[in-house]
Amino acid sequence: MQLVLFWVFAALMLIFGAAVVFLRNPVSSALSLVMSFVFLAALFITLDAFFIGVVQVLIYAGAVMVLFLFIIMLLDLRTEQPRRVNIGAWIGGAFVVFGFIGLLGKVLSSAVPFNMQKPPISNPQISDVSAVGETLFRQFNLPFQIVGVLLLVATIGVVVLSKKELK
Amino acid sequence: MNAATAPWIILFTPLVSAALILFFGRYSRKLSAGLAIGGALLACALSWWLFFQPGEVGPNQLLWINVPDVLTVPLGMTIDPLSRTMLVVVNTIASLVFIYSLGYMAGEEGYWRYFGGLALFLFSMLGIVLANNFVMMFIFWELVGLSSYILIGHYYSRPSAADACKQAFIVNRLGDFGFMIGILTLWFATGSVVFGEIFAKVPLLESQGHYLTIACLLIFCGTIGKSAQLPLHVWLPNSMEGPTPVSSLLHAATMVAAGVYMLARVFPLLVAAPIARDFIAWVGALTCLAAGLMATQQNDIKRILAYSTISQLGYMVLGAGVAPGPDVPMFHLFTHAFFKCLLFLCAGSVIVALHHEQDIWHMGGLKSKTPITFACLVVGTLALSGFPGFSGYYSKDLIIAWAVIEKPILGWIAVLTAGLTAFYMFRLLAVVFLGTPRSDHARHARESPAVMVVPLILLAIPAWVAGYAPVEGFFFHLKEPEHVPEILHYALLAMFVLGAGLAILLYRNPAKDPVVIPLFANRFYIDDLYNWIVKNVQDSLASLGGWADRWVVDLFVAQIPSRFTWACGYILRFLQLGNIQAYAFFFGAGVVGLIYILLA
Amino acid sequence: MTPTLGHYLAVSGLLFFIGLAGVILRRNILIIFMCLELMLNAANLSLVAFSRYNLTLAGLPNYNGQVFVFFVITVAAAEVAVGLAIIVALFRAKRTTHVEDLNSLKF
Amino acid sequence: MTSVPPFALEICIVCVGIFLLMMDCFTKLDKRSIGLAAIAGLLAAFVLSFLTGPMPSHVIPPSFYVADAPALFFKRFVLLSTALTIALALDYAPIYERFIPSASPQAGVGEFFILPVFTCAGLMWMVSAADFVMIFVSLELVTVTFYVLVASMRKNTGSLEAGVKYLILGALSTGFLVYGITWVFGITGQTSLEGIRQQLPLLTEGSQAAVLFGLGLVLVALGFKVAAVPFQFWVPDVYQGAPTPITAFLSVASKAAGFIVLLRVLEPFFTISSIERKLLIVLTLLAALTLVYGNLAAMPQTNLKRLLGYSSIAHAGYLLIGVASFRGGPSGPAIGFYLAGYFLMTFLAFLVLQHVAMASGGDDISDFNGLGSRSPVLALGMLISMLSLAGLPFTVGFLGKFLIFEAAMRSQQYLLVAIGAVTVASGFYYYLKVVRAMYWQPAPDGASSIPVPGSSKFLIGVFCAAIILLGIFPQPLIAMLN
Amino acid sequence: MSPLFCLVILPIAGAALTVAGTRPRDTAVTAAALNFLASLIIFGWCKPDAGYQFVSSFPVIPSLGIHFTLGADGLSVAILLLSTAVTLAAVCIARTPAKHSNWFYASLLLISAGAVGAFASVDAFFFYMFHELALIPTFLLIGIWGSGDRQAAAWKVTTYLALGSFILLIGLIGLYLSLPVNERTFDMRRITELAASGEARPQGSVYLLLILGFGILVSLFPFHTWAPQAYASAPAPAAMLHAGVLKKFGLYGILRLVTPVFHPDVAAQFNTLLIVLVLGNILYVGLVTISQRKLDLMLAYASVMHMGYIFLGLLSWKTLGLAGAALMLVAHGLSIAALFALSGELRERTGTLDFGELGGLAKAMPAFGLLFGFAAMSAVGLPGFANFAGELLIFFGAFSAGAPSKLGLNEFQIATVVALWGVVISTIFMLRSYRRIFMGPIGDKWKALPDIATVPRLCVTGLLVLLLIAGFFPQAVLNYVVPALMWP
Repeated sequence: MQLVLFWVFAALMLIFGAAVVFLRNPVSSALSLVMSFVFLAALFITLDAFFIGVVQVLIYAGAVMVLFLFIIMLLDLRTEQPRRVNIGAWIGGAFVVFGFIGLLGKVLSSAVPFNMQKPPISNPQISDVSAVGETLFRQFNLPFQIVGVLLLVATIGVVVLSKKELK
Repeated sequence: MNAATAPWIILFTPLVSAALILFFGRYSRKLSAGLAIGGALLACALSWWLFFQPGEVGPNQLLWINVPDVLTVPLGMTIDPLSRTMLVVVNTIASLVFIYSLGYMAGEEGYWRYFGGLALFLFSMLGIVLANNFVMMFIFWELVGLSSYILIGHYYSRPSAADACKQAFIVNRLGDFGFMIGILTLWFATGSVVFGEIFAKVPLLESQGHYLTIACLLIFCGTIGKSAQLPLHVWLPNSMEGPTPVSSLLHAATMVAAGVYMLARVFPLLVAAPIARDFIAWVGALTCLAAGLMATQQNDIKRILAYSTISQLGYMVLGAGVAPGPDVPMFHLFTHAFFKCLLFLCAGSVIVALHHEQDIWHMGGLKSKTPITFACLVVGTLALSGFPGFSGYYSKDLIIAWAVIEKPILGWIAVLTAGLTAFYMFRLLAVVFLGTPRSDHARHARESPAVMVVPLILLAIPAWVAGYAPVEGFFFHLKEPEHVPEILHYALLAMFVLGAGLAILLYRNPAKDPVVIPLFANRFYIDDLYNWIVKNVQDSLASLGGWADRWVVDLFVAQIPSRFTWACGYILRFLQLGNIQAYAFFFGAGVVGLIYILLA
Repeated sequence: MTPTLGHYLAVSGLLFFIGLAGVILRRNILIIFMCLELMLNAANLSLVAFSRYNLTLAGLPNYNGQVFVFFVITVAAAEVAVGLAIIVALFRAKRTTHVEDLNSLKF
Repeated sequence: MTSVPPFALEICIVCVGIFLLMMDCFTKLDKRSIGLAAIAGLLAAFVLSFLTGPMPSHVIPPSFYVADAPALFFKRFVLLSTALTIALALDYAPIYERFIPSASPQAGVGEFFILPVFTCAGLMWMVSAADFVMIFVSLELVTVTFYVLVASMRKNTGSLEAGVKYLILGALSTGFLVYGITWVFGITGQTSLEGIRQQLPLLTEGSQAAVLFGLGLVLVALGFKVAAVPFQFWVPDVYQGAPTPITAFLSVASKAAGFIVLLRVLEPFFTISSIERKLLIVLTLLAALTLVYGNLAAMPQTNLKRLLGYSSIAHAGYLLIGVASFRGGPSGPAIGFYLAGYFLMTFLAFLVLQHVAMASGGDDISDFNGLGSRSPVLALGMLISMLSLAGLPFTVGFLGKFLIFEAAMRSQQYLLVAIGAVTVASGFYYYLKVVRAMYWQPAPDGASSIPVPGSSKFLIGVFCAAIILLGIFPQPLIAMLN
Repeated sequence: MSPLFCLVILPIAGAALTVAGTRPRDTAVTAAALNFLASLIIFGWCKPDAGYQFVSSFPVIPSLGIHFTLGADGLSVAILLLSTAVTLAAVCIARTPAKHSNWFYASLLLISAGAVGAFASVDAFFFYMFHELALIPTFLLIGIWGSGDRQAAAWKVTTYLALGSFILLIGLIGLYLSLPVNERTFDMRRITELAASGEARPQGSVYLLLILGFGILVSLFPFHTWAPQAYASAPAPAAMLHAGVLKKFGLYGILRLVTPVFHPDVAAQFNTLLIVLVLGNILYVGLVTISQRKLDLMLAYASVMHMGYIFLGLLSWKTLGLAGAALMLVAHGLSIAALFALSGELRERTGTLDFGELGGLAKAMPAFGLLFGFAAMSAVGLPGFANFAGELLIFFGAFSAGAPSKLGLNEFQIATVVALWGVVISTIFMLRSYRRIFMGPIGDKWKALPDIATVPRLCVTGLLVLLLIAGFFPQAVLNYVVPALMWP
């Protein structure tokens, strides 16, 4: 059952992911991206990472994608005109991607634990939200603070970069 | 002053004169001449004084270079009969020539240069005479070359003089090349450069096969260059571009004889190397003959004498090759110095009388116009031709006699050359002094001033009498050869009569040379061969080298690497396409490559 | 049957490569940016899979990995914000979002 | 004597940043005073850094944050370079202002002074980071601020283009970094470097390969940061397009932080001989490529800013020689010294470049023609900077190279030494091109002398003196690094 | 504080002052003159057989064994005297250029400072550093005030020398690393001691690196092509300083860091190769010199050629050869400086150095011709000049070097014979040039040339007098030099 679900979600995620790359219309790409992320969130949930799954949907599908769409609308981007196919880019891209796949395949096949079945969690009652929270606020407190600064900087940056007329 | 310090004063007086002339001579002609002549006279007086000091003079040296245990080069004096005699000869003749120069050079520019050069020459020549070791001798050997260069190039504005002085120096250096190797080989075997110490090790050297022979031959190279032996004789005739007194002093009487003096100095080595001596004798005899042949067809009065000098030097070298002791060639050197100097000064007198005309075919009939010069020239000619009773007769016949005994072929070559000598000298005499004048200058010639004539007369006396037994006994201890074939004396006399008669007959009064032998006139084409080699071999090689330095060496060690680097950079920068996708691709490719290597 | 760790990693790897391919192939900066998000999320999937499969000694998932995912998402969001701002500024200045129009700086 | 905990420095800097933001927002002060305040704050923190005590371990676990001597050294390094960046920016402000769409004079300039302060905080965290999460987060803080700074001259298409290029490639490298960290974490179960060090010896061969895969990706990301070939492509373009002070900042502080992180990350992996062997190959290759590419491609350049970009790659190459020379003993001090020297000479170069560019309107090498007579001070500064970059003795650049090559010889990295020798010679060529322009070439017609403010003269003097003094008496700096 | 410090600091201070804006020529001449005086005093003060004197040391990087150590023994003071003398002559002879005159004099002084500092250093690291100090002044001098194809020449010499000295640096590091770990130092005294006691055994590769590095700096064939171009283009004082003084750095370095340090067997492996290169210098470059048609190029090639002799002396590994090399090093410095000074003067006067255009100049400029003749004769190696004594010792040293060979002559002896032929070659080109420039009929346009002015005349005379003194009394120099070569 889990395997079936996994395959379904994974396949859809990859298909939508591929769609991002192959669709010409930016809006379709953006929407495919959302869909891909939704199925990614589903995969997270199959891995018992409920909190991350939820966050994924909230942040990506909810915030980031809206942002993307806003920008697409704002810039009034049309369907990309099919320019001449850049054969070099395609060959190069294929070379890089397949090279990479080969390497990853090698790692996957050579490394032992990859055929490992999912081990049962010793105490399924523990809420992963609280566990993640514990880890985040206790152990990873400093990075958390830094991320705060990062967000502040990003905010300033966005203002600096996109305000029409700085006052 | 004692016998130990005198040679130092003799040696350095001319140097001091030269230095003073260099600094102050420009301001006064009299000062230049005075300094040079004064120095020469002082040296002359001292050498006569030294000549009469009896006995051996002990170690008498300074250390010039001293690297302990490895090399010691002293500046030391050898005072022995050989050097005493030579000192006297050199200084006496030099003094006379210096004085003669006063007249000859009157009115010439570069007075200080001339007298400075003469003083420097005297210094160098005395250094050779006095040296007690090879390196010191080599030093002065080279300095003699320098002074010769300066003096030959006195009329440097004349291209021929400028070329001649250059050639003289370079050819001498060629000889020195071998000389230096010879010194090195001797030092390598004996660990010393001092004559006495090397002679003491002759037995050791003899035991090493041909080592000594080779060393002697290399040393002999110095003589070949300095004494203008075949095949390095070419510079001497050209050196006649210098003022005539220079030719007489350097290129006839003293400097060129240095090579013979050196052979005499190293005689103990030569004695131990018979093969080398044979070679030396052969070179001497061949030079003697060849130069005599060349002399018969020359038209420049000084060149005739120059070839005659070469020929006589050949005799001396032959003497060094065949005689049992160094005194035999030295005796000829001694007499030759006087009569050849005399001849040159006579020639100079003629040249001055004819307003610097040197072609004998523009002369003629001078007998009555310059009688003293004519008389002196006759004395010189007879001495040179070996006419009995004149000095040359004694010294030359001695060498020929030894040669006939030791190496009959060479001996008879020498006899033949004696005839040639008579021929070309009488040719000169006849063309210049007999017959009728062939040019205006010759018609209006007058005898030279006293300052020139007096030295002529003074030199004529030793030229005549220097060979007489008392004089000879005073300076030398000669060993007369035994078992000389009777026929030799008659042969020599016959050769003289034949040569002189033929010359008078042929040249009594022709307008131009009745005998034309291009081979002799062109000096066996040896000069042309050298010119060809210099032009086509050396200069072509040099041009090739110059080309290669730029287009091969520089190309490979500088141009190509730098251009290649630059080109690589130029190409590499085009990877920076400016296109994000390209960058992303390169980035990805880099990642793949990096991981691939990591996992490999 | 449950999916193994290998499955997850392979899928995540594929997603990563899809993203990478998009970056190399697409010309629209916005899309390239989306593809970059794909790559980040692919990494996230691996992270979560690793954290789930390599339990801690206590038998719980390794929450460090999930926390890292959290950070990645946050940082990605910030990056998207700034990136989109730059793209907007670019569009305002040059009226284009095509990478090929950005080639004044080269060689 | 009371001492402050090391982490207080970053807190301090963030506070300064926030304070400056408030100042910018709520006061009508001249914006220059913001810049001056920022410099004051940074210098105060710099002074404070000499009062730091040992790290109290109960606040932040040492597996996250280390405050050892190199970390402290680089914190100071970063603080000073940020202060200098802002000093440069103060001079650059008039140009900057022209290229931002501002409604009122000086609007938007404040952020130009404030953002580097936050970058500085990120860099300081970066040099102390001992955990992949820390590394990731602090590195992103730095990168994101740089995106903004590089692209901030919005009316200048060059700046925007540079910003976009930096953004896309930076994000791409972030993707690789995350993916790489994922794998390292996945195999070892650890994010802290200390934890990874403990786990590494326990790995099977297969999982070692997986760790290497991850490590390789992390290397890629760090290679991007330090401009190692083939991840350097952004460098020339971004350097050329970005505002000059930011270029200087990028080339100095960002690179330095990248290198210390690189050293920290690699260090645990060197303990495993099989991994070490492979890393050696990869690092050697990276160093060789970087040296060759940076030096050679710099030779035909005509734009000085771009040239300095390539030069930055070239210097990354020399630094990578140091990184690859770990076998003969620690090469960290050599790298640290080199970076310190690089800091001095690069800032000096940009300082002069900025003045010349502002006066002549371009930053081509030909704009330096006749500088020797137009402004002897600037020319002297540039001369010393170029000589030091080229590695001439009696400059700090030479000693840096010497130490690096000494380390390389000690580690028997003969290939790199050989390549280094050749590239040093080519380095002479392109650095001297600038010298040639300044002294050989005549000034263009009508070029007037360039006025230099007193503060810049002072800075040039200080830098020249420091370059030469440290080139003769490097001991204080070396002592600080050991 | 060592008195040598003042020797090093004077030209640097002078340079700083000229750049700062004092009257450049006066400052430079004063600094050079003071320095010459100082070195004279030090020369008199030095006790030749007492090893290094005036030593003062300041730790620079103690952890790496680098100290700023100044010190001098007989060899150093002799070369220091050469350097300051040539500097004084060069600065005096220089003509103040219109452009950047302060930089011009500062560059000259900096070259001198580099050379002096190198020769006064006991620490190999600073020895190296000081030499490099001169690189950029050379670049500027040739590039700004040079003649002919100055730009190409400046680039070439700079990159070439940069490369060469970098190879040298690597060699030095290799030498340093070949010392025992806890004894690593750049102190030349200590390195020599360690090598003598057998504790340090530097390898052939290090030897090759050092020889190659030093060799490039002294224009060893085939790495000589930078030199002719550079010297031909450089302004006369720069050529004097570079060819006369700075180039001696490489040879001095070999005397200090190679011959006392490496075991003869290590060196012997490369003898054949190096001898071939040296003969390339003497024979091949000699031939190339003959083919030159311009005085400056000819002199430049001649100086390259003469490096071959010195190298031969060094390779002989014999006290005699080394002493000869040291003597020749001083002599060549003086004579080539005099020659370049005169050729520079000639260029100033006539505007050309082409043999084809010149001729008979001795008529118009007798003193000039005389001085040139003297200098040319010294370069030819005529007795009386120190060059002769140097060459002589080199020949003796080389002839006795190497292992005995079955063929009768070993490679060194063959090399000596060939090198002696080089003497003939150098005679040919020197006399040819003298013939073409000063002899023969004088051209109309040269008839009014004024003779050499007083200052250059005095400068060149001074150099020649030094040459003559050393030539007449070579033992005076050898007394200084030889103890320094007698390493333990």
